[in-house]
Amino acid sequence: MLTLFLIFWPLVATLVLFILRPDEAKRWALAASLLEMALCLTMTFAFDASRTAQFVVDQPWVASLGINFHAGIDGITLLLVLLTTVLTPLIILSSFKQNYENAPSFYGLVLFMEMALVGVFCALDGFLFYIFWEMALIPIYFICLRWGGVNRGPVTLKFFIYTLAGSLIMLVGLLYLYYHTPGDHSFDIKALYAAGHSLSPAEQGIIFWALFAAFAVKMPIFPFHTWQPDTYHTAPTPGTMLLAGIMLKMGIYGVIRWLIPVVPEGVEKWGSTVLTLSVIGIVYASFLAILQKDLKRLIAYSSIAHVGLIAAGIFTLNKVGMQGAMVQMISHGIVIVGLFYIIDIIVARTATQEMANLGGIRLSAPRFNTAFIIILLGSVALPLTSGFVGEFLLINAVFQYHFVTGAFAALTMILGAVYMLRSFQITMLGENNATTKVFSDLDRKEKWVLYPVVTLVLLIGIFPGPLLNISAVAVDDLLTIVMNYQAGIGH
Amino acid sequence: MTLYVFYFLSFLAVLSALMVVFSKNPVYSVLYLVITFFCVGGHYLILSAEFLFAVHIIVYAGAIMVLFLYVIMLLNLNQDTEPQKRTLYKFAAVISGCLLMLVLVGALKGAESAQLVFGKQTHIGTVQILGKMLFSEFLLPFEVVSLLLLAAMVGAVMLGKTPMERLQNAEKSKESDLKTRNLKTLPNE
Amino acid sequence: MNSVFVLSGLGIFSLLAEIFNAKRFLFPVVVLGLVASALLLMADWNQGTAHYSNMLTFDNYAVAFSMTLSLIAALWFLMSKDYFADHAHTTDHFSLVLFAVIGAMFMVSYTNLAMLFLGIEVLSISLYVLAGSSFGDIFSNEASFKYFLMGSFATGFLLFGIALIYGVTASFDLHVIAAHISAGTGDKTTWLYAGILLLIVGLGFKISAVPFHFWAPDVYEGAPTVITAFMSTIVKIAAFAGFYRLFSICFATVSGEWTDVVQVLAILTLLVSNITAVYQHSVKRMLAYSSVSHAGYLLISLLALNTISASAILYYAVAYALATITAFTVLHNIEADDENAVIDSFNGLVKRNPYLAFCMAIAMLSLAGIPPLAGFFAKYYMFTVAFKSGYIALVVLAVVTSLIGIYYYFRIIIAMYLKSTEKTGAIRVPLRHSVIFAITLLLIVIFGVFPELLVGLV
Amino acid sequence: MNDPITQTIQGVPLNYYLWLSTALFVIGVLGVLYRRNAIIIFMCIELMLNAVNLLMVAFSAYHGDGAGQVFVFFIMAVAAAEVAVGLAILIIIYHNTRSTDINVLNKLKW
Amino acid sequence: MVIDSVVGLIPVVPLLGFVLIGLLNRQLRPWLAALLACSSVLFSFGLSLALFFSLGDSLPSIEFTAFEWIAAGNFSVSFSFLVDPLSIVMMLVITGVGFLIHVYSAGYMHGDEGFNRFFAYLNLFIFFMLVLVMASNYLLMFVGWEGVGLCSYLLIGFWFRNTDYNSAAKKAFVMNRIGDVGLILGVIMIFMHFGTLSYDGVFADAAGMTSGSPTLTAITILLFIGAIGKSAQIPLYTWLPDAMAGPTPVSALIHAATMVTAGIYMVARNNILYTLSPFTSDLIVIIGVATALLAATIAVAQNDIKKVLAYSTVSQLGLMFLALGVGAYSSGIFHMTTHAFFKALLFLAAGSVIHGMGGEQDIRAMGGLRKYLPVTYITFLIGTLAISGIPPFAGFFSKDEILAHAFAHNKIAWGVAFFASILTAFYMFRLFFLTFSGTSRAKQEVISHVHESPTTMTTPLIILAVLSATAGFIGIPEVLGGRHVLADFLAPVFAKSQAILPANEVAHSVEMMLIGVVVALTLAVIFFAYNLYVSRKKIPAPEGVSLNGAHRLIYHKYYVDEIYDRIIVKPMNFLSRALDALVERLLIDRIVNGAGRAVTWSGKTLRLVQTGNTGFYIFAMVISIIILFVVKSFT
Repeated sequence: MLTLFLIFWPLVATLVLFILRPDEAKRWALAASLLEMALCLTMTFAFDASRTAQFVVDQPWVASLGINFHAGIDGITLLLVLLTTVLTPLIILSSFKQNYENAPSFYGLVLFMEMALVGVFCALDGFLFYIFWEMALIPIYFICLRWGGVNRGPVTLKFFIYTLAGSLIMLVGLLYLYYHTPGDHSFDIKALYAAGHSLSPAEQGIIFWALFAAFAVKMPIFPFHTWQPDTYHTAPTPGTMLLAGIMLKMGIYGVIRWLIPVVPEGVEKWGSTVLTLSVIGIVYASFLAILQKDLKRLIAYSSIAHVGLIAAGIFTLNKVGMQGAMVQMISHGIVIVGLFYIIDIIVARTATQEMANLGGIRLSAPRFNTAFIIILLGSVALPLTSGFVGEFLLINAVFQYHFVTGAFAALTMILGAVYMLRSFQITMLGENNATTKVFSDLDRKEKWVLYPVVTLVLLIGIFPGPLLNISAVAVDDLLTIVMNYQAGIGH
Repeated sequence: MTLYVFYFLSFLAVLSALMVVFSKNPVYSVLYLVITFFCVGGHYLILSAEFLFAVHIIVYAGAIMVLFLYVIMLLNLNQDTEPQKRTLYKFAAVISGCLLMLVLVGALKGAESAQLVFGKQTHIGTVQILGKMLFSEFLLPFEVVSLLLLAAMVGAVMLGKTPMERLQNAEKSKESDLKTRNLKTLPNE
Repeated sequence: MNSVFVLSGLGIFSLLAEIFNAKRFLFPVVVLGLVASALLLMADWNQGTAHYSNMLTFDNYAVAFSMTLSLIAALWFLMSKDYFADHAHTTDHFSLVLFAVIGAMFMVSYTNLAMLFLGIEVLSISLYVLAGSSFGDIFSNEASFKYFLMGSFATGFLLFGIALIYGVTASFDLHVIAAHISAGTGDKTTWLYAGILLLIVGLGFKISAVPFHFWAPDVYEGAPTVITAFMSTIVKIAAFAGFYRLFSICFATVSGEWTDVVQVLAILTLLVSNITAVYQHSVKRMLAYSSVSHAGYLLISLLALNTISASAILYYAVAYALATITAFTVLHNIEADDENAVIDSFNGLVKRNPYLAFCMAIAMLSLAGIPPLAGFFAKYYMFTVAFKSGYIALVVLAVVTSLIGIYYYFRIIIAMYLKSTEKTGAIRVPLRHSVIFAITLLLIVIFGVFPELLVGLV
Repeated sequence: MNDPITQTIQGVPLNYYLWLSTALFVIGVLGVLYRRNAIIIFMCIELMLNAVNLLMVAFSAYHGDGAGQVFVFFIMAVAAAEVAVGLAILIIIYHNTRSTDINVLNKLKW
Repeated sequence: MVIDSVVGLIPVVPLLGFVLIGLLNRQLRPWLAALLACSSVLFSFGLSLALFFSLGDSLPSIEFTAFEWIAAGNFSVSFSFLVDPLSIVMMLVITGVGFLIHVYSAGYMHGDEGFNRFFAYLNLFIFFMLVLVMASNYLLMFVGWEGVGLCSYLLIGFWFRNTDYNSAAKKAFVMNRIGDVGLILGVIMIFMHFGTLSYDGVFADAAGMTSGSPTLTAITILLFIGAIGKSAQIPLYTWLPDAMAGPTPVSALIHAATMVTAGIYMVARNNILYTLSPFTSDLIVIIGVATALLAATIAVAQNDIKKVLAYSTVSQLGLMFLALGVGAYSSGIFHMTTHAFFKALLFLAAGSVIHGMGGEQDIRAMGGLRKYLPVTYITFLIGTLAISGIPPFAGFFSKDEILAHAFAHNKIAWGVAFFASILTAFYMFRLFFLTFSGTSRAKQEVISHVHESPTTMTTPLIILAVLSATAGFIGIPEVLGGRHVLADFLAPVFAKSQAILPANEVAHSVEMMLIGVVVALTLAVIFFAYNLYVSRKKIPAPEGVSLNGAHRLIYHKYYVDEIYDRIIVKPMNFLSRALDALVERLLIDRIVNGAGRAVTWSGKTLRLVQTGNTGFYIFAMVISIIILFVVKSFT
C-alpha cells in the first residue's frame, strides 16, 4: 500500500497542480516532492535490510495477458527511490529562481517524471516496468522541448527517437521472454527469470541484446551515446538534472534487475563485450571531455565516462562491483545534479556556458567556489567524497575481472582530474573579467540546493555503510539467481 | 447446339467488349457495350436465368446505358474531344491486360475436370423461385438494396441539384485558391 | 439488430425532417439516436443471435464493433455540426452519413457475403457523395471522383473473388463456406485461392493496404475535413473488421495459403505509409498516411489470426479511432483559422490555445504509441498477437516503422510547442468540441491504463 | 430431364463460362487502363461487373443454387446506383474542369 | 580506553581546526585563526609525543578502529588507526615540523587576503597527512595519500589569480593522480591476493611468501608508482619544481618535509613486500639514484632560490629511495627525518629571504644579504651545512649511512649517489654564496626595504636550525662508536625484513674511509664554490643569454617538460580533437543522423510515387495484382 502511495502520490500532486496559480505551483510541487521524500525516508526506516522485496503490491491488472501490478521495494530499489525522491525536491528547488513560463505544466511534468521513475524502480512486472520506463520519457521530452535551449527541436527529437528505439527493442525482447514463460504466460519478474533461464544460449544472447538495447541507449554506453551531449546541452537545467541525475540510472538499474538475472548465459556470452565497450567508453568520453568548450557538454561527457565505469563494474558480476555500482549511482546522481546546478548558477549570472568567457569567479564568490570544489572532488572521486567509495569498488571489481580492463578503467581517475580541474581552473580561477566581475555569491535559495548536495557528497563518502548495507541482501539475491543458474547448467 | 450458341455469343461479347475499349468515339463505345450486354443477356438465357435476363436488359440496356448515352450527349463528347493516352501507355496497358489474363487463367485452371454436382433444383432462374428467395432468405439484403438505392438517389440528387451558376462562381474563386494551396502542398525546398 | 432499425429510422427521419420542418431537432435526435443504438446493442451482448436467415449475426464481435461505430459516429456528429450547417442539403448529409454508418454496421456483423457486399456499397456510395460534398471545391470533386473510380474498380475485383468463392462452395453464407472449405475443396482449390486473393485485393483496397492505397492520401486530403475524419475512423474500422471477420470465419483453415500475401501487404503498408508520411506538409495528408499505416498494424493481427486477434483489433480500432477523432477535431478547429492546414499552421498553438495543443499532443502521442495512452497498449497488443503466432520479424519491422511514426507525429508536437507564429488571437473551441475532447482524452487514458476493460471482450 | 438448362450444363462445360467471364473481366480492366475518358472507364467497370455477373449466374446454374442469381440481382442494383452517383460526380467535375479526362484530375498528389 | 581516544584525537583535532576556520572563514579574525590552527597542531604534537613515550616493549603498537567504512561483499575496510614506531616517528615529524611551519606562516602570510583560508588548508593537510601515516590499512592510507594531494593542489594554487600557479597546481594534482592510480591498483591487487587490506593481515601473509613471486613484484611496482608520483621521482618529478608556486611555508611543509616523503613512508611501511621483491628493489635503486643525480645536475644551473631547493628535494628523495631499495629502511626514514628538519629550515629561511626582499626569488638579484638578514643567514648556513653532509650536522649522519649501505649493495649505485651528494654540496653553497655573500645586486628601492623577518618567523628558523644541527645524533653510526637510537626504535617495524635481508655490512675500516672521502670531497667542492662565487664573484648569466651545450641542457632541465608536452600533452589534445572530429562526428553521429536522414530522403522520394494520376494508380494496382498472382502461383 505504501508502495502504491509512493508511486502515485506525485501523480496526484500533478493533478492538483493544474488548479493552482503559477507561483503556488512552485511551492506546491516542492511540498509534494518533500512529502514524497518524507514518505520514502519513512519507508527506509521501516525497511528490513535483511530481506529482499518488501512493501509488495501484487494486483492483477490485465489478467488475461498475465500482466499484474506487481511492485515492491528491495535494497536496490530503495536506494534508487531514495535517490529519486531526494533529488526531485532539490531539482524543483533549483528551478525556483528561473521563472519558467507556464509553471504548472513544468512542475507537473517534473512530478509526473518522478512518478514514472519511482515506478520503474519499484516495478516487479515486466510490463509494468516497460510502461513506467516509457512514461518517464514523455515528461522529459516535453520539458526539453518547451523550456530547452537552442536547436532543441531536432535534438530532443533525436533523443526521443533514439531512446524509444532502444525501448521498443526491449519490448520485443520482453515479449519474447513472455512467450517463453511457463504455463499461462506471465510478465511477473520471477516468470521472466524462469523464461530467460529456459532459453538456449544463442537465444539468450539475442535477448541479451534486445533488452540491453534499451539500457545501453539510456545509460548511455559508448557508442550509443551521441544523443546525450546535445540533449544535456539543450535541455533546461532541471531537465538535465533529471536526465543525468536519475534517468540514466534507469538504464543501469535495468541491467541489474532486468538483464543479468534474466539471461545469465547471454550475459556470460556478451558481458565481456559490453564490459570492453564500457571501458572504451570511459577512456573515449574522458578524452572528449578534455577539450570541450562548453560546460554542460563537458559534464555530459564526464557522465558517459562515469556511467561506463558503473556498467563495467556491473558486468563483472562481482558483488563488490555491484555494490560499488549502487553507491556510485547514488553518488553520481547527487554529484551531477550539483554540477549542473553550478552551471545553472553560472549561466544565470553570466549568460554564457562557454568556459572561455569565464574566469576568476572564485574571487567574488567564495562560497560558491567551495561548493563547486567539493562537488568537483566528488566527481573526481577523491577519498572521503561519495565518488570515491563507488569508484574504488568498481575499479576493484573491474580489475579483478581483468587487469587490463582494470587499468584502463582506472584511467578515469587521471583523466577525470584532468578535465574537471581544467574546467574549474578556466571558470573559477585566474583574474576575473567583465562578465564575472559582478558575480554574486550564493543566495539563500541556492544554498538550500547546494548545501544539501555538498553535505550528501561528504556524508556518503565518509559513511557509505548504510547505503551498502541496504543493498547488500538484494545484490546477493540477484547474484544467487545467476549462480544457481550456472550451477544448474553445470558451469 | 447450345455449345454453338455459346460460342457465337461469347465471340460476339468479347469482340464488342474489345470494341468498347478500342473505339475512338465514345458513342460507339456505348453502342458496343450495349451489344456486349445483349450477348451476356443471351448467356443468361442459355443458363435459364430468365428473370435475370429481364432485369439485365431493363437495368443495363434500358437504364444504365441510356444514362451513359445521355451523359455523353449532354457533355457533347465525341471523337475529337476524346483524350488519348500516349502510345507507350496504351502499349503498357495492353501488355498488362494480357498479363492479367495470363495470370488469372494460370490461377484458375487446374479445376478443368471439375464436374459439379447437380443441385436439388435444376431450373432455378425463374421469377417464382428467385422471388421466393428474395423475400425469405435474402429479405434483408433486398431491403438493404432499397436503402442503397435511396442513398444513391439522395446522393445523386444532391450532387445534381447544385446550381450551375454557383458552380461557375466557385470555379473562379477556386482557381486562385488552387495556386496558394498547391504552393503549400509542394515540397518547400 | 434493433440498432440497425433505429439508425435506418434516423436516416429516413433525416430525409423527412426537411419536409416536416424539424431540422432543429435533427442534430440532437441523431446524436441521441446513435447513443441509443449503442445502448440497444448491449442487449445483444453474449446472445450471438443470427438475424434474417443468417444474414447478420450479432455475436460479441459484431456488437462490440457496432457499438464502437455508433459511439464514434456520435462523436463524429458532435465534431461536425458546423459542417452540416454550412450546406444547403443538411438533411441529405445527415441521412447519407447515417446510411454510411448502417453500411459500416453491416460490414462488421454480416454472416453472408451479400451483406458484406451491400454494406460496403452502402457505405461507399454514401461516401463517394460525401467526399465530393464541397461541390465548388475542385479538390473535393477530385477526391470524390478518385474515390469513386478506384472504389468501383476495386469492387469489381471483390465481386470476382466472391463469385469464385461461390463457385467453389455454392453458398454466400460464411459458415457454410467455412464448412465447405474445411471439408476440402478438391480440384476447385485453385478457384478458392484465386478467389481469396481477389478478395484480399478488394478488401485491401477498402482498408487502403499498400499497394492498393493510392486513393487514400488523395481522397483524404481532398475531402472535407470532417468527411476525412469519418473515413479514417468509421470506414477504416468497419472495413478492417469486415475483412477480419471474413477471413477469420471462412479462410482460417487454409490460412497458410494467404498469410504470405497478407504479410507482404502488411510489410509494404507499414514501410511505405510510414516513410511517405514523414515528408508531408499537409496535416490531413499526413494523417491519411498515418491512417494507412495503422491499417498495416491491423493487418498484423489478421496475419496472426489467433485467439486474441479479434480482441486486439477491437482494442486497436477503439484506440485508433479515439485518437483520430481527437486529432481531426483539433484540425477542424485549426482549419477554421487557416483553411489549408499544413503543419506550420500548428506553429505556436500552445500559445494560442494550450488546451487545444494539449489535446492534439495526446492524440499524436497515442497514435505514436506512447504509454500510458491507449495507442501504446493497442500496438503492444498487436505485437503480442503477432508474437503468439511467431511473426517476430514482422514485430521488429512494426517496431521500426512505429519509430518512423514518431518522427511525423512529433512534427506536429514540435510545431505546437516549439515553433513560433506571427498569428495571434486565441482559437476558440466550441463547447461540443470540448465535450469530445473530454470524452476522448479520458477514454484514451482510461483504456490505456485499464486495458482490461476492452481486452478479451471478443 | 430435358430442360434447356440441363442441355446447357451437359453441352457447355462450366470452365467455358469461367474463361469467358475472365476474358470479359480482363477486357474491362484493360479498358480502365487503356482509356482516359472517365465515362468510358465507367463503362469498362460496368463490363467488369457484367463479367462477374455472368460468372455468378453460371455458377448458380451449375450448382443449381438460386443464391448466385439473387446476388447478381443485387450487383445490378448496386451497379445502377453506382452509375447514378458516378455520373453525377462526373457532371460536377465536368462543370468544374470542362473535361472528362482523368489526367486532368491530378491536383491532389504527393 | 583512554589511549585509543588519544589516537583518534590526533588527526581529528587538526580537522576540527580546519572545519572551524573554514566555516567561520570571514568572521574569524586572522590572529584567532592562526592561533586556532597552530594550537590544534600543537595539541596533536603533544598527544603524539605522549604516545611516543608510552610506546615501548609493553605496548609495541596501538590500534584504534573508529568505524567500519566500506563493506561490500567480501570486501571490508575500517576507519582504523595504527600507531607503531614508524608512524609515531612520522607523526612527530609532521606535527612537530608542521607546528613550526604554522607558526612561521602566521608571520609570513601576515596581511594576505586569504590568511584564514591558508590556515584552514594547512590544518586540513595535517589531518590528511596524519591519516596517511596513521592508517592501519591501505585504503585509509590512500585516503590520506589523495587528501594530501588535494591540499597540495589547493595550496600550490593558493594565489589563484595567477594562471601559471593554477596550472602548476593542476599539474601537481594530475601527476600525483597518475601515481595514485598505480597505488590504488596495487591496493586492489593486494586485496585480490591477500583478501584483506589491513597491514597486519597482509604482512603476516606476505612474510610466508617466496621471494620474487610475480604477484609481489606486480604489487610492489604498482605501489611504487604511487610513490614515484607523490615523492617526485623520475619520471613524475616535474610537478615538484613547479609546485614552488605555492607560498613558501607550503613548499617547506608539503613539498619538502612531509607530503613528498609519503612515498618513503609507504615503501618503508611495506618493507616486507619490497624485501621479498628483489626486482622492485633494484628498480627503486635505479630510479632513486637516477633521480638523485638528474635533479642534482639540474639544481646546479637554477637561479630561482626555491627551484634550487625543490630540485634538491627531488635529489634527496632519490637518495632516500636508494636507501629503501638497498634494504636500509631505517636509514631511509632517518634521512627523511633529518631532511625534514634541514629542508624545512632551508625553505623557511628562503622564505624569510623572499619575505625580506619583497617577493624577489631570483638569486641573481640577491647577494650580500648577510648583513640585512643575520638570523636568516645563520640558519640558512646551518641548513646548507646539514644538507651538504658536513659533520656533525644532521645530514652528515643520515646521508653517510645511506652511502655506506649503497656501497655494500652496489658500487655503481654508490658512485652515482656519491656524485650526486657532492653536487648537492656544490649547488647548495652556490645558492648560499650567491644569496648572502658579496655585495647586493638588488635594485636600490628593494635594498632599502630589506628587513629581517619578525619573530614569528625567526623562532621556527632557530628551532629548526638547532634540530638540523643536532638531529643526527639520534642515529650515530656504529663506526663512530654511537648507538643508533632511531634504528633501534624502528627495529620492530623492519624486523621481518631484517630477518630476510642478507647482512652485507661494510667493514668499519671501509666505512671510515668512505666517510673520509665524502667529507673531504665535499669540503673541496665547497671551496670550489667559494672560489667561484665569492672570490671570483661569478654571477649566473641573466635571462636570454644563450648558453653553451651542457649548461643549456641543465638550465632547461633537460627539456623534460617540453618533451612531456610533446609526447603526452600534445598527443592527448590531438587525440581528443581527433576523436571528437573523426569518431564522434564523422562516424557515430553520422551513422545515427544518417538513419534519420535516410528516412527523410526515402520519404521525400516515395511521396513522388503518389503522382495524383488516377490512371497511374490503377495501373499500379493492376501490376501489383499481377505480381501477387505470379508470386502466389510460383510458391
